[in-house]
Amino acid sequence: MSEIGIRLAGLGGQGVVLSSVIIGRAASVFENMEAVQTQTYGSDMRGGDVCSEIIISEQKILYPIVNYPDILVVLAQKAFSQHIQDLKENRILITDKNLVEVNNVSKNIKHFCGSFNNIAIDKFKDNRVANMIMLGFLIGKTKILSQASLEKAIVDLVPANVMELNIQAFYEGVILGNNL
Amino acid sequence: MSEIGIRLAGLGGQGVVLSSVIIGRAASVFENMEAVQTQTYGSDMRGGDVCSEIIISEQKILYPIVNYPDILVVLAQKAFSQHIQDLKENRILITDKNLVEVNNVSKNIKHFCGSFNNIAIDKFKDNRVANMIMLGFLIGKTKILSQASLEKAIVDLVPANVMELNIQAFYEGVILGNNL
Amino acid sequence: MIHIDKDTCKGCGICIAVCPKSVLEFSKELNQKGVNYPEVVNEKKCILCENCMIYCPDFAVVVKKDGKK
Amino acid sequence: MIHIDKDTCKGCGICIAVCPKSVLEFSKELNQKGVNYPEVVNEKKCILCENCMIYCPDFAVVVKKDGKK
Amino acid sequence: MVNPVTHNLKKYFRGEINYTTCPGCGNGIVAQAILWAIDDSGIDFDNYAFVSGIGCSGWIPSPAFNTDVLHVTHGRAIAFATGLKLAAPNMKIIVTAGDGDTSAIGGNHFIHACRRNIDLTMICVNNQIYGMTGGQIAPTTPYLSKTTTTPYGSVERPFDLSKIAIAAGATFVARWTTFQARQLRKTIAKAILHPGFSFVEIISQCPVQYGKVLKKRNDAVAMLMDYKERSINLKKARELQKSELKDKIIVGEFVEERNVPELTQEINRLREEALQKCQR
Amino acid sequence: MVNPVTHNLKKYFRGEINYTTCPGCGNGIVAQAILWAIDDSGIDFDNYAFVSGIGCSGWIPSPAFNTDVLHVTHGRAIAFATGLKLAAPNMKIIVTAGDGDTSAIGGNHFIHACRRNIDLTMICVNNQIYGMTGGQIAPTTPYLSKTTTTPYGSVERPFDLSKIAIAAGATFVARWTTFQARQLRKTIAKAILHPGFSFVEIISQCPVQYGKVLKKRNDAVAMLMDYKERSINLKKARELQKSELKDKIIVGEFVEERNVPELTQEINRLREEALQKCQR
Amino acid sequence: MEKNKKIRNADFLQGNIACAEGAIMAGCNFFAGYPITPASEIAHHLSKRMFEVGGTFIQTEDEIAAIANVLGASWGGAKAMTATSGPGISLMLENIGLGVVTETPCVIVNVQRGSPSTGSPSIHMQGDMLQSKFGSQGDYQIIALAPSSSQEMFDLTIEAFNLSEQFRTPVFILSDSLIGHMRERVELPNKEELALFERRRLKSYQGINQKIFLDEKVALMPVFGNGLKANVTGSTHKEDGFRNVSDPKILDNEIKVLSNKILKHKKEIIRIEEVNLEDADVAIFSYGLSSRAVLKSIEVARKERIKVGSFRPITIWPFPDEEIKKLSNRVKTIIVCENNLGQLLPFVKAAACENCQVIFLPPKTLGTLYHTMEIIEKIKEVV
Amino acid sequence: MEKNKKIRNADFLQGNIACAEGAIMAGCNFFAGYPITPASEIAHHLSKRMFEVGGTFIQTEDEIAAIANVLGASWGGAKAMTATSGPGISLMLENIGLGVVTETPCVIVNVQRGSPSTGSPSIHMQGDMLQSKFGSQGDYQIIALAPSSSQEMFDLTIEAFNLSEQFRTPVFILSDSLIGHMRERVELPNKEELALFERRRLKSYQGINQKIFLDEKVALMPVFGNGLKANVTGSTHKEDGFRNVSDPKILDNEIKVLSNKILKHKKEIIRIEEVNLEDADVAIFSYGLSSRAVLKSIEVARKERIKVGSFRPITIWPFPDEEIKKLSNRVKTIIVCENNLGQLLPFVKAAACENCQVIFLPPKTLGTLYHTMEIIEKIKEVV
Ligand SMILES: Cc1ncc(C[n+]2csc(CCOP(=O)(O)OP(=O)(O)O)c2C)c(N)n1
Ligand SMILES: Cc1ncc(C[n+]2csc(CCOP(=O)(O)OP(=O)(O)O)c2C)c(N)n1
Ligand code: SF4
Ligand code: SF4
Ligand code: SF4
Ligand code: SF4
Ligand code: SF4
Ligand code: SF4
Ligand SMILES: [Mg+2]
Ligand SMILES: [Mg+2]
Repeated sequence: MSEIGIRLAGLGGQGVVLSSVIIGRAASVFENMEAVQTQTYGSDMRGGDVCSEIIISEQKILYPIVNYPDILVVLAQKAFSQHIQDLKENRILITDKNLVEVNNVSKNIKHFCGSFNNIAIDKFKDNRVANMIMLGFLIGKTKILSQASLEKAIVDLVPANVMELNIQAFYEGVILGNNL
Repeated sequence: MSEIGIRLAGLGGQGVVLSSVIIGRAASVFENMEAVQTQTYGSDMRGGDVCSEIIISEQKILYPIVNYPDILVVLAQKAFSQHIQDLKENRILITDKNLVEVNNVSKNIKHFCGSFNNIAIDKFKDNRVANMIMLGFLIGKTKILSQASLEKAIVDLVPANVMELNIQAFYEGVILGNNL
Repeated sequence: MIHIDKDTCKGCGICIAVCPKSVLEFSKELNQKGVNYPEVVNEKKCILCENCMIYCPDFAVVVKKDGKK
Repeated sequence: MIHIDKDTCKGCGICIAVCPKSVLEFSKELNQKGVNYPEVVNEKKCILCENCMIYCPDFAVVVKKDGKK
Repeated sequence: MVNPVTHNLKKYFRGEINYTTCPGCGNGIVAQAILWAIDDSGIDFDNYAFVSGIGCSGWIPSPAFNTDVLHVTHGRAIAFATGLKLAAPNMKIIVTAGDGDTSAIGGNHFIHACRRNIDLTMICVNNQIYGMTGGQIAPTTPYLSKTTTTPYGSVERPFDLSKIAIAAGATFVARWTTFQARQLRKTIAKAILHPGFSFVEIISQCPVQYGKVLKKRNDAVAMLMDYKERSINLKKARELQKSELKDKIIVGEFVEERNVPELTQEINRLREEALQKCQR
Repeated sequence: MVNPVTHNLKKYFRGEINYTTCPGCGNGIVAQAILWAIDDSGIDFDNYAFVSGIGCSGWIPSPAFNTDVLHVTHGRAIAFATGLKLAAPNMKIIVTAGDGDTSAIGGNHFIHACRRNIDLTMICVNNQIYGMTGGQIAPTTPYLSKTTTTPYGSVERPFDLSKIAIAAGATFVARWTTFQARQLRKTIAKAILHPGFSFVEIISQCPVQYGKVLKKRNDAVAMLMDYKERSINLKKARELQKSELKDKIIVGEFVEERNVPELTQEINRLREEALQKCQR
Repeated sequence: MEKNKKIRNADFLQGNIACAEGAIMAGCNFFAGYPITPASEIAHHLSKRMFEVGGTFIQTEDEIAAIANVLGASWGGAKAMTATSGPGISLMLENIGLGVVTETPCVIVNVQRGSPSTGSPSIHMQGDMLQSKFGSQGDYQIIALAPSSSQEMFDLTIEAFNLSEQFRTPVFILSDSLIGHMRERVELPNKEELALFERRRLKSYQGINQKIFLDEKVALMPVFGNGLKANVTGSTHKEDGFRNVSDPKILDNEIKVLSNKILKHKKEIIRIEEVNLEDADVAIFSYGLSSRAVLKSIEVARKERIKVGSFRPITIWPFPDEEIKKLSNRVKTIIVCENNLGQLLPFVKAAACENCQVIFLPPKTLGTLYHTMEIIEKIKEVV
Repeated sequence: MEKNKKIRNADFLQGNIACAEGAIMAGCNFFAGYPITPASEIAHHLSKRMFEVGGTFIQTEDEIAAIANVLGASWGGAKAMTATSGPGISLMLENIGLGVVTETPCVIVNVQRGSPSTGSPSIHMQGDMLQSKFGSQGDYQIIALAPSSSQEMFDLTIEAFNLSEQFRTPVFILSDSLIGHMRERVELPNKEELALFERRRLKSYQGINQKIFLDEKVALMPVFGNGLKANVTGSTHKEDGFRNVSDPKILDNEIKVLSNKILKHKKEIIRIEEVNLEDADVAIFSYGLSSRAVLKSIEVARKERIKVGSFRPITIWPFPDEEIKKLSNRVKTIIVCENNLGQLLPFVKAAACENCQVIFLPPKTLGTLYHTMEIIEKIKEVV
């Protein structure tokens, strides 16, 4: 497998960075792959835009920045307009159905969406697990890494008291992704 | 006239630097010559050895250090042994008769000495004017600069309340130098 | 008169807490920043003490006494 | 016993000034450094108070009480 | 803008009022108090200059305030302001700095300004934490606090900044919390007119970084209410025992000395003396 | 050497006792007081380390004292000593610094050491001037003094260093002049044993540079006698009016607090906590 | 469920955390620092870890105190480190000089940020390359290493400690905000596998004139608290530590010996990574994160059969001028790529320009990584 | 008898005093400093003179405060200066960077001393040549002048003020302890004869987006107190002073424009003294006091008909690389003489080594002037 570049874009507080770190940890620690993650914040430090990029690969990764993502995950409207032009044909776009209105996207882009935020609130009574649902969805959909590795990474990176909740949310997402 | 390099060596408090500055000022301000003066202090800052060098010339002075003085003035025994080896043949050595014992000096060195310190105490009741007597002596002996210029420089550089005394001491030295 | 610049508001709730007369309450709606902002629910009770204004860290509240500017 | 290391002395005169019994006086001679140093002129009066020692900035004075070291 | 009514203080801003501070941050309350005090002073805003250090509180005037603003290196605001004041003695100069800015890296300039009694108005926003860099311990953070750099609890005792200012010679020293916004406004107005170095310390909520420490994250209201409860006026405090003052925040105007020579005036005197000597 | 009797303190020197200070300089008196105090302490000299700043008083231990001596940059002695103490908590560490070293360039480290209550013994030789660099004004030089850099008289008020130390939180604070050499010795002995930061300020004669200012150039005796006259013990001072204290030097032990946690011990506690948490 | 963190021999770590963990692995037991973006995470991590390993963490009042604490602790026997960014380094420079002349081992991490001045704290730049070598007054040598990945943040921190102990001198890590905040896979060795260089301590007091400084072969360090009567000063001094500030010969000796202590051991210190240089006509000189853009470009160019290779100094100081000279005999052109306006360029030129062409590829936009296309274009232009 | 001091148009002045008087002649009305050997005399003199000319003198709590005061005063409209030695410069570096990016005119005098670290305060050395250019974090340009006599201490201080105003930037004087303490004849011009460059001030407020920074042709300075609403920050900013710390393009622009502001005016800034170069085969590159030993040697060598000349950069920064390149086309060899271990050598090499040989004459004893014989020998070796 050659390099896969993923970009996750949203707002502060949506867990964008954590999600990417979970992917990185799953790949590098539990699947013995290479992985590199970087992030940028918006023009002022507080609140605002967040964008995190993660590359996973079986070879050594040289260039650490994702100029053109293979998978673009967008969780906020502003992020959509900022990043969509970097998504080339035949690549994957994942969005939150209720937070992002997708328009003017080339037909050759594979677009998937889920109501991550709504499910989080409705089913888990906690919108902070929306990112886990998204993550499960992404894995279910793309299978770039095994669910088991992701689960282990979540265990490592999420506080103990909310771990169960997060894992449930993750698998909720996986099912959603598998099925959709 | 080509460059004349003078080195004055003694102890802190003997007015070695002041004397050289007076020469420099006399030459550069009142005789429109070039002059450069430098000084070094002994191994620790307090008390101890002082050495001041002054070059006067009608041309621009390039090298500011006196490696081999034309005139060496020595006012302390330790200074004598430190500096005498830099005095080449046919150059002038001036010492205080009572403070410096001169020995092993080549015959071709022109050695003059005066009891600057004793005269200062005996005649002027103030050993701090010994340097003025020495200065007068040097000028009387070598005529490298005019007495008038020296006098003006002394006026400029000596506190007003002791100016008269210093000028008297200077001329005392001149007479001594002329006569000896 | 209490004027609230709802889109400047960051939803900290200070103005609501410092109002001695419970004139303000959080909105149900979110503003552009995605937070609940204060709404005047009981303007009559307002004694124009200006607390809501001077405590708002974002200058989002203006209290104007009638006639005066 | 008062011992004065005359060539270490810098001639500040402190020891002389702080001696309660005027045991010390400046020498007529100069030392190696060219200054007048204290001399014991009245040893009998000495009460071994050690002032001269503890105030000497140059450790040039030693007071030894007999017997003791 | 939805709201057609402009804020009375809008005229002091370089453009729209648009602080990028976190929700509920005390810096905005302090900003308002400063501007109200300036409004009260009747002195033209152009006569004011602001010098600010690095830290969230540095953003109070910079770039927001529509007059001369000098935003310098971390900890050095007072030192820059000193030079500025000496060169432009007719200006009213206000220094804004955080507690870290003032008393960690900038501690030396702080005590020396107090000593020199130079006519600057120092507004120190003491949120008891490093806000901008992510919640590290400050010299003002209470003993045993768990911050980003003291995960096992801080083992250093905090400074009492006003106390140091007094010991170092400041001639106007006051402390309020953001809860006393009205008194703060009055005190700042006084400080601006005080002919000498005035030090105004404001205990101010940082709901994000210090909120975390207090387990009141993002709860500005709780922090303000906490100030309300713990504040005690210095007159009242004088009557109490030390043990009764534990956890209290003593507020009020501590010192106001008017007959101490001010630096720029002293220097003016020197200039006149020197000139006279030269002419003689 | 002419004198066959060796000084009791000679054993503490790296070689001959040979200070290059000016005649009558107070630094030598301070040096003696320190060594007598160490002699009294009964603690092996090898257990002591000295850290000194740049300035004449830096030369008290460096290179003279025959134990570990670290002679660092101007103003930073306390900061180096802090690191040294943290790494070698069993050592007795004495910091020697001038008034400029301590309170001009080094003022920040000074107040923070007070706050941290780290077990260092700070000997500050306050000669009220920059000795080493040629008689410039120090933050301790009295108002209106004419120094090399204040030819028209100083226009800044001096620090009261002990007062600042107290305000910053030091748990042992004392001041003497060189005239009270005996009390100084006792105080230093106490300070060495004090479990926390101890600040000992010594008003000390610089007959050359400060002597010039006082028009008592090279007259160490006159300066000492002046100290004698002007010193007043703090107990007595408490009974007097402020006006009566003008020009007086208040001396004595101001503060001695023993129940404040000391930094290296606190850090030890953290280490144990951390270790336990890890093992759990 | 149990956390898996500790059982793995690999981890997914931010560069700053990898650096902190590298320090611990190297035996670092003292950290003093002052918070600053983008270096703060090193302090955050070590504020916990130091105590866990029985060490000391202190947040100082400023950066001047941080380096002073570090140097003081080193004399107290600690393996000591500080971490900051450019503004903090600027403040530390006076005492870094003292560290050099007192031959005090320590590690200084500079997570560079967009500069000059306060600049842009979170933007990647290689702006302080020369500051580390020339920032403090006077002539001195320093060792500086430039990592390009989380793995190297870990490995080179260990190396930095080893070199600092071996040569009794401060050693710099020149990282930047992108490396510092980037997360990558890091392989973690067992401590037993590592060859750590432990402090070469003086064992017993050797008399008043003991030689404890200024040995080109590195004098044994008289660590405080052992009765060694160390006589340490930042003033000009002799082998025994005694100050002499009036005789230029003493100064001359001090400077030259300290300089030779590093320069005569260049071979042991300098590490270079050479890729695809065997047959190359063009070499690209780059370091730190920039080199990864270069390597990527070379990968592409090689596919087009362009004979280009990479020369990456891992050691920036002492400067690998001899290695570059050798390189200059083999290639026709050296392209220098830096994320600055060409700080090392004159040094590369001075070393190479007698033998080959040296050109500079100025970054299109300072503060961002080169696009590979920019580099490839330049390569094509040259060949 | 009346003192003659003031009636003469020449004086016999210590370098430091000549510098102080030069400052006054240039209109300097603000001095902030902290005492340090061998620069203190400048402060001593100005502590009197400043008040006499209606200016301000302040002895600050440390060097950090000194430079901060100077920059603050400059924004207050003053022509401001500070003077220190290497240790003080090290402490000032962070704020010197701020001075550069906020485009604040001021003059910084470094009377260099024997270094590194505390070193030897009274020994002559040229140890801080690169510190002045590279000491603060980040990429920036600075102007630095190297006097070689009391006269030049006077003249170049005036020049430094002029350049600082013309280019709105800090300017260094790189003197040393020997020049600083040496006394020489100085000719004093009448103030009326001098062409002083006065501050180019913004006259009126131009609106929120007024261009007050980042103009390669130098923006007018919005001096405080004039209702100009200056918006000044050390963070990365745009022409109007507004901060933007997230967009690398803004950083890129700031760095490049500030750099070009100096580099594109090199011709106006750079001054070189060339002696006997017309027919020379060998050129000696030297600066500051060293150049006087070089000139003396050349005088001697010329008597022996050796074709040797002197190339002395009076301007050290911006570096006269084009001038050196031209020189390298004319001579066969350039001998570099510095009183350090070759700080400018790589820069000379980088500029010249494509065309001619560049060799370094290392000082026999650092901290003392070259003996003329040493130089003459080297010349003979080469020709
Ligand atoms: C020399 C230097 N060191 C460190 C920093 C990083 N820094 C920026 S703000 C700050 C502290 C902020 O705390 P405080 O002054 O209390 O201000 P707050 O953000 O809490 O208002 C630090 C350490 C810096 N910019 N410059
Ligand atoms: C960074 C730096 N700035 C300035 C100096 C010069 N300097 C050396 S000692 C000193 C002050 C001395 O005064 P003080 O600390 O009171 O000590 P004293 O000599 O009076 O004992 C100064 C300014 C220096 N060595 N380093
Ligand atoms: S002015 Fe006072 S009473 Fe009225 S809404 Fe505001 S806080 Fe409430
Ligand atoms: S105080 Fe201001 S920001 Fe906070 S809720 Fe009220 S209007 Fe909104
Ligand atoms: S011991 Fe006391 S009494 Fe005896 S000489 Fe000394 S000072 Fe005088
Ligand atoms: S106190 Fe010491 S130095 Fe002073 S005169 Fe007495 S013996 Fe000499
Ligand atoms: S971090 Fe704290 S101080 Fe800074 S803006 Fe946010 S709440 Fe305010
Ligand atoms: S200058 Fe003053 S403090 Fe320094 S050694 Fe001389 S007398 Fe002592
Ligand atoms: Mg704060
Ligand atoms: Mg002093």
